[in-house]
This record gives sequence, structure tokens and C-alpha cells, in this order.
Amino acid sequence: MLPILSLTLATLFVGTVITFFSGPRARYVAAGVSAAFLVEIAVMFLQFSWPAVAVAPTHFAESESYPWIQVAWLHVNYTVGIDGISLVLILLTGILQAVTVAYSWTERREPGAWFGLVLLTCLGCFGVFVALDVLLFFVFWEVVLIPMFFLIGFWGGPRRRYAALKFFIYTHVASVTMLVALLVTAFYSHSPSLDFASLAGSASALAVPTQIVLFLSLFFGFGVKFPIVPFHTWLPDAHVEAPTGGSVLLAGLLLKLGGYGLIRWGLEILPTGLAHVQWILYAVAFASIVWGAGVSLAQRDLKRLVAFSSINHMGIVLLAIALYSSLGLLAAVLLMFAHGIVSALLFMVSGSVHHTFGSRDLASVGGITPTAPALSTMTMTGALASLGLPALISFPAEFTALLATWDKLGYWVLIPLLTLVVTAAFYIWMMQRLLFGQPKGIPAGAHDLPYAEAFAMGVLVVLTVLYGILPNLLVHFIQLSPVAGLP
Amino acid sequence: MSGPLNALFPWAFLVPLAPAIAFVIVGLFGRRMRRLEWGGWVAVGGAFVAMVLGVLIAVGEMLSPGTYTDRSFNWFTLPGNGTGTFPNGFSLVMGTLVDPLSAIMLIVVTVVGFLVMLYSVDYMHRDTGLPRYYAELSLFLASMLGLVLADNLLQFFLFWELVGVCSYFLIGFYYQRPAAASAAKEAFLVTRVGDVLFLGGIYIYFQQFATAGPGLGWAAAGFPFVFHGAPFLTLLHPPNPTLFTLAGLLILGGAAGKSAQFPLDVWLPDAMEGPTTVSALIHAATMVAAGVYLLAVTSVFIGFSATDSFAIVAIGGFTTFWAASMAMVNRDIKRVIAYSTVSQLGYMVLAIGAGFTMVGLYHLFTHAFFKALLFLAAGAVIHAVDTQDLFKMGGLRKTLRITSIGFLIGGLSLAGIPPLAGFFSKDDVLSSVYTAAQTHPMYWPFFVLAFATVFMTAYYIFRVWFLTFSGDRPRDPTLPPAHEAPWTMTVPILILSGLAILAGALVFVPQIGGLFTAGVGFPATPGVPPTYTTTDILLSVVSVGLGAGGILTAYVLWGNGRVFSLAEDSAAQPIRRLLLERYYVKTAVDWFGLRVVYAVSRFLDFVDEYIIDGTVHGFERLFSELSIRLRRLQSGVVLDYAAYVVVGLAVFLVFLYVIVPAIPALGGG
Amino acid sequence: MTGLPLAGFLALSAVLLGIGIFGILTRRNFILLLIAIEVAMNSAILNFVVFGAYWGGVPGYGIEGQSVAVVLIGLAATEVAVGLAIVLALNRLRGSINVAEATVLKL
Amino acid sequence: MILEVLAFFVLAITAAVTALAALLVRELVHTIIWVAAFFVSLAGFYFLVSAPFLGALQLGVYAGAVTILLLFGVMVTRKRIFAHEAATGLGPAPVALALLIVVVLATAASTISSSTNQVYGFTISALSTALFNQYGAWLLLLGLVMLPALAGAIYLVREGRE
Repeated sequence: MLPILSLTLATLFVGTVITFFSGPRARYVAAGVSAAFLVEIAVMFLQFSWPAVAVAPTHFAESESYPWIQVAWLHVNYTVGIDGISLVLILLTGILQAVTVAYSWTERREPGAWFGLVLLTCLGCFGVFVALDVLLFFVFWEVVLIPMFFLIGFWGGPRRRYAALKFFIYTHVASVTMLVALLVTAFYSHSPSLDFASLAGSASALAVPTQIVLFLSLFFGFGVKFPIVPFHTWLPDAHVEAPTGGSVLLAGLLLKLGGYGLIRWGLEILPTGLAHVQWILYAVAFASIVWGAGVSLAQRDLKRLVAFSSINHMGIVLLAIALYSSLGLLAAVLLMFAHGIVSALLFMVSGSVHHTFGSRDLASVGGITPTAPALSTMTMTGALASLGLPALISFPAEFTALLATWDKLGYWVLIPLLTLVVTAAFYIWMMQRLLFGQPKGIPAGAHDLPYAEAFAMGVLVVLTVLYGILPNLLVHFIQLSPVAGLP
Repeated sequence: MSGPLNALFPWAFLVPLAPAIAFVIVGLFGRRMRRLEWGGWVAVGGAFVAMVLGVLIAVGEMLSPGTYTDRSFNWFTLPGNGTGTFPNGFSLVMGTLVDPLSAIMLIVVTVVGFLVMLYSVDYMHRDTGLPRYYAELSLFLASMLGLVLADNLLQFFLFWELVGVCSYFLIGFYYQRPAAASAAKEAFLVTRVGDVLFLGGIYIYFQQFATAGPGLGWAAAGFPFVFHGAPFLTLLHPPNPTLFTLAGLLILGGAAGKSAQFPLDVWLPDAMEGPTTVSALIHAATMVAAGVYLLAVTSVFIGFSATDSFAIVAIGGFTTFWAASMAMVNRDIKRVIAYSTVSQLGYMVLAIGAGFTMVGLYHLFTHAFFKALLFLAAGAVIHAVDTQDLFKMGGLRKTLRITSIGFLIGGLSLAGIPPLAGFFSKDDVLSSVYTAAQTHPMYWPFFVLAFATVFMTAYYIFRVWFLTFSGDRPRDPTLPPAHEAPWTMTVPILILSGLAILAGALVFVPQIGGLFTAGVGFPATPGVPPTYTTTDILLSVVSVGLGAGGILTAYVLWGNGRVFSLAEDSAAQPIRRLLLERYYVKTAVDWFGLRVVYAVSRFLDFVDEYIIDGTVHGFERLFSELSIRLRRLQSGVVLDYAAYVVVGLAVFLVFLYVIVPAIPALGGG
Repeated sequence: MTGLPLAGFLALSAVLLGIGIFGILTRRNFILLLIAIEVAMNSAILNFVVFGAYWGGVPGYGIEGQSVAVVLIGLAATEVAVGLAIVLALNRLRGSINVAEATVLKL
Repeated sequence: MILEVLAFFVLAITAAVTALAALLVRELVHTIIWVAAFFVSLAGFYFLVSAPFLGALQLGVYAGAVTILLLFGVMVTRKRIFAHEAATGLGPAPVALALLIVVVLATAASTISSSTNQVYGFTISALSTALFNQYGAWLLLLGLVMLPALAGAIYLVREGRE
């Protein structure tokens, strides 16, 4: 079988290096790398589904493993593999990498570094999604952090240093907690190696209190990335200051790392720990859902609004994961994909509004539809998709998530359900202020979207509709390799 | 079933698909067409195809009643893993279901849809943003037809949301007017409340049916209306009556949101900010009827609970009266008709609650035609004189002859004057509630309210007619000279006039009446076509008398250019104020939104920024202070370092020899 | 020789260490500091010797304690030599051997 | 037996007192005398536990060489030999800290048992055999440390570094 995962990693790595050193031509290299990445993703999908080459749809049928660091008490392997969950998130990575490159096609400031860092972020995310070894996973996890720090800190807004530092400290503290918890799991359980499979096999032998503590540490480590209330305040600041491309990757991919990590390294390794502290996860998820929606309603800055709505959506993802059911897991992965696409779209909208009209303040810019009809259409699609309109991408996911919640938790479903009204309220109100009414705050010479941005957003809009109408395209793959033991 | 037209049933999906294709064409290429009206003709074409096919399918259903269902498109599949709630998996199917009920709705939606599209071509020609209008209207038509042909409850919900968002866009069509944008927002949010309740109801059904029995497969398949070749009614054995009642109330909430029933009625009058065509199609004939349709579809569940039935009767009966009262004083021609719509929807809900589902649908059927007629006629008036204020109009019957006749027919039908359509269906509603009240005495107050509303209905609609058309000349001399509308507008008015006259009597044709009796999958409730016992005749006479009385009152007060004004010191003034202010409900809703929801949200934002993030900054300050203090330890004096070493040694020794022996867990004790 | 408990020696060693530590903490004169360090050092050497003596009957022990003590005495002497060299250098460079005033490593 | 106990106590008190005196007296030259007495008393202990070679070493290296070195240091750094050392406050903290360590260690010492009450002596030849065979590497290491220390000491005190 073709070692497609290693091949992809190599492609991305070489592509990133070349991009860094190709200066003004970096965008062409980046586009080429993105195209190659998409082709490789297509091959992965084929391996999973085309009968002639498909392997049996078991867990990580595609994994490749080579010894990396071998000493008496430590066996670290280079192990990569994918299952349906990672496959869907890898697809998201490929899509977002391509559209980010397209959106920032006209980036003039240090284009080599810009595109290089964008590719590096995606390389890290891809690595996280394929790594099946604690150390490898951690390395990729940290690889994501550094380019994002520079993307915010160099290309960001006026308070970029503050935001970048805050982002870095928060996520770094979290990732160290996570690493320690994973290593403790491995060593305390006398796992023969740091591989996912051996960890998953041996962790159940740990004493229950140990498992609970370890799971909580992991939850904190991954939760900050989600982000969970009350460890969320880095997110709005990071988003407000980040450049548009950075925001897209931050919301679209980095938040998903938390969800993916919690599924793969939390739920699958320490299910007993999860089972004992489920109520904490529920409480945090409900708090995030209500908090994100409630605070969004008060926002005047478009980007801040979208950022807080991300907290709301990721709260639903957390809830779905915490349910520990196959329905919930399906919903969580679907919702992560949907949120990746939709939040990317909405952050692009915010970016375009900002540089077309010079401000994102909903109180000072309004009635943009006659000036920028295409931008207005994108905004509507994004907002409607985000508030869960059927036939757009989020609906199947949210529907399933709430169904799974009702199935497990009964009347508690009222909390996310009623929050849907608030979600609708702040998006609809945002549209009323930004798109409708008499034009105001429109500078002379403002024009509709440039081609690059229109293309990037157009792709996302098409995907929003496509996956909304045909969600089975995703569900099929998520379900190909069910997590063992889930009810 | 093997009628000549049944071969068309597998192609039923083309009915919503035709306007959907029109939507895509107009949406993508509308702005690039050389003349913007061409997009309109594309939309009209889509609607025409849908109408021809829809009516043919309905006729096929009339000729050989039966159920055809096609569940070939798996929208969303979850394979089961043998455990959990759905051991055998779970799938959402997008199917089509052709049965008598959907045939009725097909006729209503496609016919009114096509006529409104046709009417739009000239009515809207002065507006900018035509491609957007036609695209959205086509999308609405497609979604509404998808809803009508929905094969299961989840698909129903999906299209239910889509028609809601189309309604949102079309209300906000004149988006530069703040009132329109605000009304669109209000409509979306209020119906959203209903949608969320509806979704909650669906979830309860999921849990109830997924637990055991044949209902398990039914829930896993997304609640198909026809399951294993049998109506789903046969599967019903409510496991938990309390939850069932709750689910019924939630579904009623959803229906109330969509059909603008009390207390979620506040959005519909404001929705008149949209173009009149939109009001005619969406906010009179089709979308608002979806709530009633939902109640009809789910009446089999809801009917099991006496509480639910009473709730439906109460909401329907009260709304009937409530909305009619506000219609009596309003001076905006469209808003009066909108209140009338709310009131008439109340009649339908009332009938369904009383257990006569098909009677409710019968009224839906006739109402769609005469209410669309009223709106289109009102649209022709607005088109001609460019105002909606009744008190500026007058004497228009001379110039707008066809329109005035159309409005008159619509008004008579609404007032329940025989032999027009409204007479049959409204009387049927009243007599069915009367019948139900024999066994449920709690229904009597609502019967009385509904009966009183007959008078009010006739009064307010003829107040509009007299103010608009009678008299010699407009009250406001600055109005532009009116002229009759072109054929694309008058033809729909004429066709709808014909339907407003005939639709009620049509059910006496056995084939058409059969649609209302052969309820497949639904309880074949009696009542359609109406039968006339002595009591019924008596009721009819009284109600026609009330209607005529209403018309007469309107004539006395407003006829021939008269303007009735209530004395300033009249005891009725406070009531008039209350009605004009819409019982202050709108004020309360706005207050709640701004002063409660938004205030809470601002408070949360404050907490987020200053307390949560403030704590974070507090830690930041703590650590920087701490590091400034700790830095002083690094003095450079060797003795200080020696002291640290000694302190460290002391701590270590104390730990080793004092603490460790004291704690069993560390190996001491 | 019998009768003396090991604990007595160890307690004495502890007392000497305490005196040394006390000197290290309080004296500012470099030479006194060196002396204090020597006191502490001697308490350690005493420990080695005493342990060596009392565990001498156990094969492999005993001789080890004394051997280490020899090495340590050598080391201590070296340390004093280097320390005094530093004292001289400090005195010449700063005119004072007060350690509290010597706060930088390089002049 | 009694004699030994008596010797132990006398020596112990001498050692403690001389050590304290060395650190407390205000004249540096007196300090040197006290510290010499301290070194001698420790040598007494070594003879007491049958380690005469170490006693000799203690007398030679500590009481002899180190004391002289310290005296040199005092003489070189003081203009007047019998200059008073500036008084430094005792302070409660250092005393308390030292006492804490003493108490903890002394308490811990009481729990340590010896293998026997019998003290073993070793002949000088046995010790030297062990030192040059078994622990040869240690001596080598000591030499390696001493050489650079010597060189460093010379480097530090050489002329012309101003």
C-alpha cells in the first residue's frame, strides 16, 4: 500500500521550506502545494472507499510505523494512521489551506514568510490528525503553535503583541498539561510504547482515581483550545488582532485540534475517566454554549461576534463528545467540520468588511448590500449556516448533536435548544445592522469583493450548500471506522 | 390505485424541482440577463410547470385516491452498531408522499404560487433587485412544495425552516427601509421560537418511539407519514402520556409560530413591510398555512390528549377574536388583511383542535384563494395610488373596476355570505366546533368568540372596501390619478375571484370532496363536504345574519365616503387606543428584547471582559509583581546564596525526617 | 573500645554542622567564612570516620569511611588554599575582605 | 570504659566550645588560635575511635597547614595584626535555622543504629593498601582537583593584575 500519509507530510514539509525562500513567488508555490495536498487527500479517500484498493474499514488500517527513539524504558515510534474521524478533519485542513492561500493571494507584506507560515500551520494540523504516538503528536501540536504566534504577532492588528502572547501562553500551558498527562498515563500504566494503540490498551489498567485525574488534566489541556469557559478569553483577543488568514486557520483548524485531541487521546484512551467526570464536561459545555451565545449578542465588533459564536458552537461539540455515544461522536465530528467551513467563511467576511469599509464596527458600518452585493450574499450564507438553517452544512450536525443530547440527558437539551433562538437572534441582528438599512459609513470608492477573496469565499459557500444537501458524503466516512465500545 | 394519471406520481419530485431550477437560474444569472424581467418570466415558467404537474397529480389523486410514496433518497444515514438508542441505525430520508392531503395543498400552493408569480411581473417592474425577488420567491415556492410533499416529519421540519428563511428575505425585500429590516428580523426570531419548540417536540417523539415496539423503526426512519405500507396511526401506542401531551404542546408552539397564533402572532402584521405579492403568497395562502398543515398532520398524536386538544381550541378560538378586534381599527389596507389572516388561521386551528381536521383544511383551502385575492386586489390598489393608508383613498371603484369587484368577492367570501367559498368552510368550522362543544363544554367560550368574530370580520373587511372604493373621490386630493392594472395583474385577480366563489362548493363534487374524506394516514374525520341538519341550518342563518349585520354596520359608518370618528370623550376611546396599540404586545416584545435580553447580554459581556478576563489580568499582575520581588533575591552577595542553600537544606531535612515519617502514604507512619 | 554509642558522635557532628552553618550565615569576614566552612566540613569528616569505625566489622565497610575521610581532608586543604588566594586577590582589588560587598563576579 | 566516655564528653565539649569561640571572638588572631584548638580536639576523636592515621593527618594538615595558611591570610589582609573584626549582629533567624537543623539531624541520628558497639581499628598498612588499590581512582581524582586548584591559586595572587 502507498505510504500516502508520510508522502503527504513530506510534500507539505518540502513545500513549506520552498515557500519560505521563494519571496514574491511564494503564492504560486503555496498554491501548488495546496493542490498537491488536495490530490493526496483524494487518494486517502480513495483508499478508504474505492472497492478495488480499499482496506477493511477497521481502526487505523492505514497506519505506518517506524522506530524513532528506542531506549530501555522508552519506545517512541513514528506512527501515523487515519480513521474516518481524522480523514474528515484532514479534508477540512486541505480545504482551509487552499482557501486561505487563495484569500491572501495579494498579500504584499513578506509573502514568503506569510505563505510559509500558513503552510506550516496546516502541516502541523495534518500532523496532529495523523500522529498516533504521544511524542509525535505533541511535536506537531507545538508546530501549530509557533506559526500562529507569528501570524498574529507580525501581521496582526494594533494590539497584536498582546494578543499573540496571550494566545501563546494560554495554549502552551494547556499543551504542557496535556503532555504531562499523556506521559504519566503511559508510564504509570507501563505501556510498552508511546503508541496510541498500546496506550489505549494499557490505560484501562490504571486505578480509577488516577484515570479521573489524568482525564481532567487532558480535558484542561484540550479544553483551552476549544475553548471552554472560563479559559476562553484568549480567543476573542486573538481573533480580533489576527489577520484574516490567521483567523481562518485559528477558528477553522486550531479549535478542531482540541476537539480531535479530546476524542482521540481523551475519550478513546481514558473512557473510564470520562465516565466519572462526565458531569463536569456537561457543565462546562452548557456554560460555553450559553455564555458564547449570550456574549455574542452584545458585540459590536463583527469579528468579536463571530469569535464568541465559535465558543458557542464548540460548546456544542464538547457536549456531543462528552455524551460518549456514537451518535454524539458523529455529531461532534460533523459539527467540527461544519464549524470549520462556516467560521472560516464568516472570518473572511469580517476581513473583507474591514478592508473594504475600513471598520468592522456594526454601529458605524451598515447597509452594505447595494455597495457589495456579493459580500452581502456570502455574509448571509455564513450567518444562516451558522445559525443552523437546514440544507446548509451545520444543520445535520446540530440536529444530531441535540438528538444525542436528548437521548442521553433528557430535558437538559432545553439549554442548547433554547440557545438556538439566541444564536439566531445575534446573527439576524448582525445582518440587519450590517447588510440592511440605509447605507452608512461607506467610504467613497468602496467596491465589491476582489476576485481572490470572492473565489475563496465562493468555494466555502459552495461547500456549505453541497455538504448541507448531501451530508452523507461526510457521515459515510466518519462511520467507516467506529470507535470501539461506544454505545 | 391505477388511475390514468397515477403514472405521474413517481415524478412528483419535479414539482418542487421546477421552481428550484428557476431559483438557481435566476439566482446565478439573473443580474446578467439583458432585461431584468426575463428572470421574472423564468420564475413564472418554473411556477407554471409546477402548477401543471401539481394540479395533474392532484387530479390523479382525485380520480383514484391512494397513497404513493417514494423514499429513495437517503439524506443522512447513521449505521447502527447493535446498541444504544438506534441499534439498527437511523436515517433521514428525503422522499415524496402523494396522498389526498398533499394533493389539497398541491393545488393551493401551485395555483396561488403561479398566479402570484404572474401578477408580480408587472406589479414589481418598477423595483430594483428584481432577480433577487424572483430567485427568493422561486426558492420559497420550491421549499413550500417540498414541505407539502414531505414524506416524513423531519423532512417536513427541514423545509419548514427553509420557507421561514425565504419569508425572512422577502419581508426584508425593501431592506433599505429600517422598518422592513426590523420586521424581517422580528418575523424570523418569533417563528424561530416556534421552530425550536417544534424541534423539541420531534425530539420527544424520537425518544418515545425509539424505546420499543414497532415505533422504533418508525423513529429511526425519521417518522415517515406512511410506514411499511400502513398509515403510521396504526403504530401508535403512546408509551408516556405526559410526555406525549408535552410533545403535542411543543408542536402546537411550532405551529403557532408559523401560523401567527397567539401569543406568537406579533410578527405577521409587521411582515406586511414586504411586497404585497409576498404577503399574498407567503403570509396569506401558503406559508402561514403550514402551521395548520402541521397540526393536521400531527393531529393523530395530539388528538390523543384532551389537554392538547383544549390548548389548540383555546389558542385558535382566542386568536380568532383577538386578531379580528385589532383589524377593526387599523388604517393600513394590508395590515387589516393581515389581521384577518391571523383571525382566519385561528378558525382553522380551532377546527383541528375540535377534532375536525379536514374541516380545518377545508377552510385553509378556501381561505387561500379568497385571501390571496384580497391581497392581490389590495396590491392593485396600492400599485395604482401608491399609498396604503385607507383614509387617503376613496372612490376608486370607478377607475379600478375589476379590482373593486375582485375585492368585493373576496370580502363577501371572507364575510361568509352564501354561496361564496368562505360561507361553506366557515360555517363548517362553526358547526364542527358546535358539535364538539356538545361533548366538551369547555369549548363553549371559544365557540362564542368564534361566532362573535363573524360579525367583526364582515365589519372590518367592508370598512376597508367602503373606505377604498365607495364615495366620489379620494379623501387625499394629492393621490395620483388611478388607472386599472395591466392584464398580468387583472387575470390573476379574475381567476382567484372565480376560485373564491367556487372553491367552497367544489367539495360537493364527489372526486374533490373525496380528497377531504379519504384521509390516508389520517383519521377520516367527518364534516367535509358539509352536511346540513336543522341545527346546522340554524347556525348558518345566524352566522349569515351576523355577517350581513357587519356589512350593514360598515356601510352605515363608512359607506359612500362617510368617515366615522369616535367622539373624543367616548367611553370607547381607551378600547380604540388599546386596539391601535395592538394591546401593547408589540411594545412589550420590544421592551423584552431590548431591556431584558440585550441588557442581560451586555451584562454577560461586562462579566466576560472585566471579571473573567480581569481575573486573567490579575494573574498577569500577580506574576509580574512576584517576579519583581523574586528578582531581588538575586543580590550577588555570596552570603545570601549560602543562606538559600541552608534554607533549602533545612526544608529538605524537615521534609525527610519530619514530614515523610508522619504521612503513611509516603512510606512513613 | 566499647560503650560509646554511635548516636553520640552523630549528635556532636550535627552540633558542629549547626555551628558551621551559623557562622556561614552571620560572618562577613571572608576568613571567618572559610573557618565556618571548615567547621562544617570537619563535622562531615567526623561522620565518615565514625561510621567507618562502627561499621568496620561489616565486610566492605569501615575502610571505606576512612579512605573517604583522607580524600576529604585533602580536598578541604585545597579549598582553603584556593579560598585564601581569593581572599588575597579580593583584598588587593577592593581593599576589603567583606563578602557582603563583593556582589559582582568580575571587576 | 568510663575513661573513654569521659574523654568523649571532654572532647565533645571542647570541640563545640572552641568552634563557637572561633566564630564569635572579635579578634581574628584569637580566632586562629581557637580554630587550631578545634582541629586538635577533632584529632582526639579520631584517636578515640581507633583511627590514628586520620588523627595524625588531622593534626598535620588541619591543625598545622590549614591553621598556618589562615594565619597568613589574616596577616596579609590586616594592617594591624590584632585588629578587631567589626561586630555583626547575630540575628534570630540564622540561629533559629542552625538550631532547627541541629535538632532535626540530632533526632534523626538517634534512630541510626550501629552494627555493633565495637569500634574497629585499621592498621595504617591496611588503609594505605585500600587507598592505593581499591580507591586509587579517588586519589587520582584528588590529585586532578588539586593541580588546577594550585594553578588557580597562583594565578589569583600573582602580581600585576590590576
